[in-house]
Amino acid sequence: MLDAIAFYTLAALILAFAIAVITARNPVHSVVFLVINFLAVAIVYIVLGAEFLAMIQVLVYAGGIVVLYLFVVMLVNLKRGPEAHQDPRRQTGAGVGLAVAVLAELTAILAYTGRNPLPAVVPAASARGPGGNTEQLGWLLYTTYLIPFEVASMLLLVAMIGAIVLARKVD
Amino acid sequence: MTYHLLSIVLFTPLAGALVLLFVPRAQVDAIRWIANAFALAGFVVSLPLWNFDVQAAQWHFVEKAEWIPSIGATYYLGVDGFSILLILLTTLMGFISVLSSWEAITDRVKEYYIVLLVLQTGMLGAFMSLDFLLFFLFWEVMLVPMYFVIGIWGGGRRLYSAIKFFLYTLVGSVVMLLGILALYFYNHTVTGVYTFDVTQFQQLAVPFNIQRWVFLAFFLGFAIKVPMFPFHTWLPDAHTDAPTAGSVILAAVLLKMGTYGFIRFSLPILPEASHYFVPLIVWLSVIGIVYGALVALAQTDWKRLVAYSSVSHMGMVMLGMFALTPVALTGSIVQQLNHGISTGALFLIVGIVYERRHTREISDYGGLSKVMPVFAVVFLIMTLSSIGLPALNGFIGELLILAGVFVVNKLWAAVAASGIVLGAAYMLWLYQRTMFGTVDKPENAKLTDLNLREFATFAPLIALAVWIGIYPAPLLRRLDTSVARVITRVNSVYGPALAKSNCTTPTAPAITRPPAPTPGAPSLDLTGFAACADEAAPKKPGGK
Amino acid sequence: MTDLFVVPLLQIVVVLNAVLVAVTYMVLLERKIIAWVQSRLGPMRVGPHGILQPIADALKLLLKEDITPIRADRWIFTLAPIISLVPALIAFAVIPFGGEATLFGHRVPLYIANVNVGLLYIVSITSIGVYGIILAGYSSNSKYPLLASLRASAQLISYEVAVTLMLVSVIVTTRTLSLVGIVEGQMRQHIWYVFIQPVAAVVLFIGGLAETNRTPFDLAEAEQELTGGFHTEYSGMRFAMFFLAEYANMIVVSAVMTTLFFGGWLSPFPNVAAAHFLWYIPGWIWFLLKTFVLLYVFIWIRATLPRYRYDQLMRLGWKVLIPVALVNLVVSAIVRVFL
Amino acid sequence: MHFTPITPYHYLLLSAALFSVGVIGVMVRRNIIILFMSIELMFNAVNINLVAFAALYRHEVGQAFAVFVIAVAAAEAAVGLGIILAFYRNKETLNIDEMNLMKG
Amino acid sequence: MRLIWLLPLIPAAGAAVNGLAGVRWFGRAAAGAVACLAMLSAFAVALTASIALIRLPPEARAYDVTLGPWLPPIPLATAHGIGSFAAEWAFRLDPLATVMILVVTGIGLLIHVYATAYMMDEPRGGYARFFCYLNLFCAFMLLLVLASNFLVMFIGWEGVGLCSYLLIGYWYEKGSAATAGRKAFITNRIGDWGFLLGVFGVFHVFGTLDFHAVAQAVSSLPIEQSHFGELSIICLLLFIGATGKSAQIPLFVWLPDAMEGPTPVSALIHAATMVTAGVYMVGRNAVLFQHAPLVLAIIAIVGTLTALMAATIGLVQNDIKRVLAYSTVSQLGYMFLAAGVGAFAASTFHLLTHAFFKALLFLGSGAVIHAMAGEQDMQRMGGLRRFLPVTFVTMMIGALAIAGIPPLAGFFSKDEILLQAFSKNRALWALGSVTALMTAFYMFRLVALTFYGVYRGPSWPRHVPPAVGGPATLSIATAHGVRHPVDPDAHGLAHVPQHDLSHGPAHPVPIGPAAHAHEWHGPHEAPSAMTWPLMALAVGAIVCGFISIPPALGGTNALERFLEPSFGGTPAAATVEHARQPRADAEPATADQASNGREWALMLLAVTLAGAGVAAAWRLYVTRPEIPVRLAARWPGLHSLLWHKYFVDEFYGATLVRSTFASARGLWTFDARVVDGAVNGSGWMTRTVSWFSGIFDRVVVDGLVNFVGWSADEGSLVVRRGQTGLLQNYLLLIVLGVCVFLTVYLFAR
Repeated sequence: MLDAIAFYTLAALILAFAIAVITARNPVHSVVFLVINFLAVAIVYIVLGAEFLAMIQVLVYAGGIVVLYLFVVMLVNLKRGPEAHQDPRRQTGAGVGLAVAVLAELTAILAYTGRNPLPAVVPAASARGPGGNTEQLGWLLYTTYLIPFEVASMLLLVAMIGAIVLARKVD
Repeated sequence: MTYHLLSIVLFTPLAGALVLLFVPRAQVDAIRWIANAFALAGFVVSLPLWNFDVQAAQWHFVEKAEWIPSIGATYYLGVDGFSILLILLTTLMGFISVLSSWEAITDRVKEYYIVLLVLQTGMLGAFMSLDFLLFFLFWEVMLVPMYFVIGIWGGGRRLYSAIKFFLYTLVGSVVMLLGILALYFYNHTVTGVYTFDVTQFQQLAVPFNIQRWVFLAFFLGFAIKVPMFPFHTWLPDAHTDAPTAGSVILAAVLLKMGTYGFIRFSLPILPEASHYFVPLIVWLSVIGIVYGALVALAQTDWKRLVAYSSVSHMGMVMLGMFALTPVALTGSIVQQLNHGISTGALFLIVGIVYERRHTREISDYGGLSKVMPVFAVVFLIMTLSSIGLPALNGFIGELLILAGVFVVNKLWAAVAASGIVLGAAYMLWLYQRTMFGTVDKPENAKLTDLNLREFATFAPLIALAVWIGIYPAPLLRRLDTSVARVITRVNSVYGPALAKSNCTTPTAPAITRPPAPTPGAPSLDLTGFAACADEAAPKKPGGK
Repeated sequence: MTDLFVVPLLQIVVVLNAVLVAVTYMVLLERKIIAWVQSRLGPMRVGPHGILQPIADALKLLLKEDITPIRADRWIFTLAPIISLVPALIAFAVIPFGGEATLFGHRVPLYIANVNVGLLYIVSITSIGVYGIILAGYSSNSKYPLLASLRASAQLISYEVAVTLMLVSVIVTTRTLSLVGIVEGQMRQHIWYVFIQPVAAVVLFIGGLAETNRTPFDLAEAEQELTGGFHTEYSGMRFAMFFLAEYANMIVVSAVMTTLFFGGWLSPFPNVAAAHFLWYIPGWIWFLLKTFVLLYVFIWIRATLPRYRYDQLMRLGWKVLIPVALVNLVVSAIVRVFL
Repeated sequence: MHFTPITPYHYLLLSAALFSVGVIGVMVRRNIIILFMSIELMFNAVNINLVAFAALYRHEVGQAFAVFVIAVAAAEAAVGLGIILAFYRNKETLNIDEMNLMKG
Repeated sequence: MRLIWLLPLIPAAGAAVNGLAGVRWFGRAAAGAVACLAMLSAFAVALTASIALIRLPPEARAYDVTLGPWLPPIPLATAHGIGSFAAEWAFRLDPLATVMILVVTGIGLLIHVYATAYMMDEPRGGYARFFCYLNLFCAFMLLLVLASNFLVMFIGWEGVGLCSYLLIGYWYEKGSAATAGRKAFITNRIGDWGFLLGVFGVFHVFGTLDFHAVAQAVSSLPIEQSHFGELSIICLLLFIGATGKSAQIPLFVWLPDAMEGPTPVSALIHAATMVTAGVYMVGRNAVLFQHAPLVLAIIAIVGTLTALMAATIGLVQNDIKRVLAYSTVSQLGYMFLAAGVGAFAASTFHLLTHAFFKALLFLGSGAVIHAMAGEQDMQRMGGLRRFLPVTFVTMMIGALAIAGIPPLAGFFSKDEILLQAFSKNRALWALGSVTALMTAFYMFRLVALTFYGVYRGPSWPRHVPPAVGGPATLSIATAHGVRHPVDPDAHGLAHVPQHDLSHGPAHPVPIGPAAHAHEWHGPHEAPSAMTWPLMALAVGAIVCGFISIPPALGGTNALERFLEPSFGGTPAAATVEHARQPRADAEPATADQASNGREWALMLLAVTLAGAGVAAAWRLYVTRPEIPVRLAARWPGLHSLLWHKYFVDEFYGATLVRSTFASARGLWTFDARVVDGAVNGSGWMTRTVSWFSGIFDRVVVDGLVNFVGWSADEGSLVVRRGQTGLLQNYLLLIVLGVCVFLTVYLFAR
């Protein structure tokens, strides 16, 4: 029962703040909502037994990436609102409609396949004992997925250099 | 073999080129330091190759990995004594040429060093490849950087020379590719396996009529690169117009590609055709020796003179190779190294004065001994090395070649030996015209002697020249198995003697049957071939 | 059920109150110590030797008018101090004040939670704190707070890199992320990790100074330049929250340092027989003592050192501490694997 | 009170919904920063999916992939925001509708 | 004796020290001391080794030392199956080598000492460089004589050639010196061509390159009496090498030019040691040559002709060193004559005595040149015997020795050669005797022109009162202006103060206090460092003949007996073999029989001829100096022929050199026009073809492509409306795609 309460509460929070992100007029507010959304997602991870990932979510996403967004929002001091100009060829309505249709279809598919019951989700942590799954995750990343891991690190390095080059003032 | 020495040697220069990509082009000194460091590192990592098992006849430091499985191409590296020496020569001359460019190149420095390092990898790869397609890849990889080196940093009619060099060599290599493909498909017909494995080709008994055509195809490719007599005209142009380092690399290493190809591919894979074409090649070589020397005598351009002397020397190398005796082949290989050392040094020498005076006309010099005494000594030593003075390296090669040729044909040896006389004539005359006499040009009076860096480029070459001249035994011992491998395959007379003296097991049976041109499809007697292959399979080195 | 809910709840209540009280007295302590350093007396009026001064201060702040600037972004203006304070407080959830103690017949752990990613938890939670500062600066809609907040957040992010990298090399030594596990590791090995990772301890301490905006890195609140920093526009309770957050953060840093490097609740000299009497002192007292010493150092430094210039600060962070951290990481890894 | 046990379907549904919200965000908004944030939402939707299955199969592969997703997201944010800043410096706008240099 | 391998190394070390450090840092004294010390220790080692060798019983007088491998063995076919081509760093000391090392180190030492004073005017670096070369030369020469196989010998062979090149071209700023050096080297190279081929032939026939092994192998082979077989070819090729090194016809042209080098060099290299290397080589392979009598005949003829021709040229030359050079060529011819008639011991004996007196003569001439401040033309000398008493006496001894006046050294050795020649072929003997006459003549012509008569040289400052002959000659001398009309570079302008300091007491001319430091003050005796070697050599030239007094004079032919083992058998046996040759003289001449009467007669004749030559020279150049001028005027053709050295240089220049250069230029043109032209022509062809195909390409092929492109362009105008540039519109399509896919998935599953 507890897990159900937790899930629904968190789901509600996540969706609510997600909608808040895309509807807020002030980008700073969007950012704040995004942070809260991410924190909620982090809690979902904990519920699902992925503590390490949760911490990474908070540390990297909430504490790192979104700060970057906040910085950019504050640096970009707009003279006129970004939403001021609208291209007449935009198909906003169709887009929303299609997105909703996709969601509906996904729901339908889930409902359709949901007839084959799956076992309830048990947090992996409880199965792994007190040590948690951080160690297992580490093993996985540094053995099986070593090369993807290195590639990802290289990607980050390149992105870092790229960001520096892009953001530098051209004299 | 978990010990990827060859790959390390091969890719160190390339790594340098990659690192250089990320250095800002304005930081010229940093670029130079990095390039020199990597070139030196390339030399240093190649040094362990020297200590290979001299007695063992198999390939050393073998590395094999899939490359293009669908056509049977592999990343197959392996070396024997012969290629190890050439690799060491390459890494050394590569470093020296990079070092020598410090002040000579001021334009597009970054690109220059990158191109030079890529070239280095190409040359090393060609010497290491045991896969024919891989070899061809590296062979072509060399071409492009050299083209840029001549075309961008050269002097005189550099574009003309660069294009000539490129097209001429390309024509040869395209024909060579046809030969490679012929072997490839023939091998598939016989064994049912698609492979470019050179060791496999070396065990193949190709019918004579195929051999003949494939030999001609290879001949065109390699002879242009050597270059042999009628195909040599790109060389003086390319040498003359290339920058110093380009000339050095060209003379010291690139020309060896052709001779390397003959020894590694033409002779062992196509033994009967090699026999068949001996008179043609020998006469071209002998003509080349005398012709190159005579034309060198007529030159007024210092660099062009050295270039024509290259033609003469390489004729000597080819002559030794196609005498098909162990002594001459050993001499031929030694002479390749010697040519790399002494002609490379001679081009460096021209580069030194060219950098100071910006002219290559011999008549613009004179009396330099007075103003540049150290330079004069270095030049003298290298001149003597080039004309084969005993107790210097050049003599060992020429002696072995002529001794090996003499037992085959006295006339060849007599004519070829006259090239030595002419060699002394043009080199000493050059030396006299530039170094002796009074300093009659005011520009020459102010010339500075070698600085430490320049001397450092020569020091190893002088040391090598003396060492090879006085105590060549370690060098020659390293060639025993390579020479035995080729000669047992191509000249059965020496089989027993070589087997006895070197304790080796030749990798392939000697072809003793007379050349039997059987037209039509090759025999598909796979059982017979399998037996042959079994016999030919490299055995454990249990000989000793 | 009691173990699951009641005990933690009690723990939370105790710890929170203790921390808040401690923070208030930290202020007093700081004022006193600085005064003594400067040959003054410090607060003397409220209570004997000013011992009740914190209470007076708290009452003053609570009763003061809470002003919201007119052009401010109201919601965020309110939210910012909360975002600052909350992470500082919940970070205490994983701090092990001691081992286990028997209390009313229950074996009660002297920590709220032994999370297996405890160290990571601390890092991530404190990284949230930066929002408080940025948002405070932004929402004040005023020049100085905005500049201060940008400075502060840049500083925090910069030093966070060095600190996190350094923590990684510490983890290489400890081989666990659990803070309790780290203390137990020091117990097993009979050595404080400060002796294994001295460089890390120093860098982490410097990073801690920077992350808490303390002298000599207190540029974000440089009165001379920015009239008080990002909380210029704040007053009353919301100002108090920033204040609390800063001091709470100091305590967190000290506590974490104690745990990582100074043996946490362990008594010193475990293998010196003559010092065995020290065992009779409970572990949590040891812990508080060590933390207090570190806090004293914080204040001491504030009383001693001048402020850095901004470019110096950045240079120190990026060009000194991060390379040092990287080298330390590599060395630690090599030592770990090969020795 | 009785709830059906929470199965992966629930998480999938949550994930789908979150993803759709992200898509709508991208569709509707014209501030490119908000667009980016919407994309981050979609990343999170994917991550929830991955973690849910990791919990289902009791194996950390899903989490490992989530780690990679986060890494990629970080790279994307860094480069993307860099581009935004560069663009803003030139055009003084963040409106996606004005970013049409490549249009046909 | 075990340390004979040190012999080449000691001078090599001296050369290394002077070459690496001396050129830059040593003063003159240090450089000279290093070089002389090296030679002194080499001489000591040589002496010790020789004494040790002589103490051994005659049949055991050979000692081999192998240092290590040089060329490791590699299989190679020979005439008798597959052999093994190899060479070792191996040395062999036997009687022949003993004689040679003593000559090289002993005379070398004296010349080194002499040179320390002679070269004093050189700049410091050049001085060290000179001694570096000189030491290096000795090292290579010792290597040559000690070698126990052909290849090691060849190293020395070419090495001495190199040093000769460097030393001739020592004054490299002088064009003629540099050219002479190059000429020497290249001419030698032509000889080396033959030598090298001969070496290969030796390997081909015998499968080894070791002298001893070859000698043993060859002694079992038949003598090629009448046919020109492979042994003969080998010997001929080797002899070609010897003609190059020892300046025989046709390769003698380089030696007179080599006189461009400093005089000590001429003495050491071009008189005493290097040029005898060819003789030595023939002697070293005596057994081999004895198996090729036809080649021996060629050698004898070539030797005789060379001797005669060089002597005739020497009759008319005026340059003091050139006369000596042609004399050297002539004497070398003698040695080959001896070798050619099988008298290897006699040839070696003459080599030894010649080394002494020719070195003496050259050094003496050096002293004269020194005294005349670089003047080499004898016509500008005269009457010098009073200025240079020591030089005069020693040179007179040398001249007497070379002329063959008993009991000086030349008499014995030359007489031995003529005796052996007489017993083989009277024609050779006759030509040899004529040569001996001419030798005596031109040597005393030299002495007369230099030391007698009136002083004809340039003047020197008047306030220095010349002791003798000065006033009489001054009027002649002034015509020549100042001091150095011939050789300004060598000595003149570099006449620096040290020169005066170096020879104070020996100076016969009193130097006035006002004498200008840079002025030359008349002919003067050389310093003691130069006169002492002269005296030592003079003693040698007197006594060294006594080591091999022929039996006819009551001696024992000690040297010949000592050398026997080196020439592979007893001289008697060799002589007998030769006696059986059809072309040889019918009368056998054995040592025992010693038809003393005939020998006495021959000696008397030789002495008479020598005396006649001396007398003629005396008459023509001392008492009646106007006769030679008249003779020259009477036979201008002959005089011109001799004066121009038979036009050999001109002939070579016009034929060989010119044709080589012409063919070089021709081939270059051929290369540029035809060979390269073909390449460029094919390039041009390709370009022409490609131009046409380019047109085709542009019009037809490209037109087609452009049409496709054009239609695509037009078509895209319609399609591109869809590309709004709005990101969301593209996304819309993606989502639409997802939607469609899901729909299909949902319903069509």
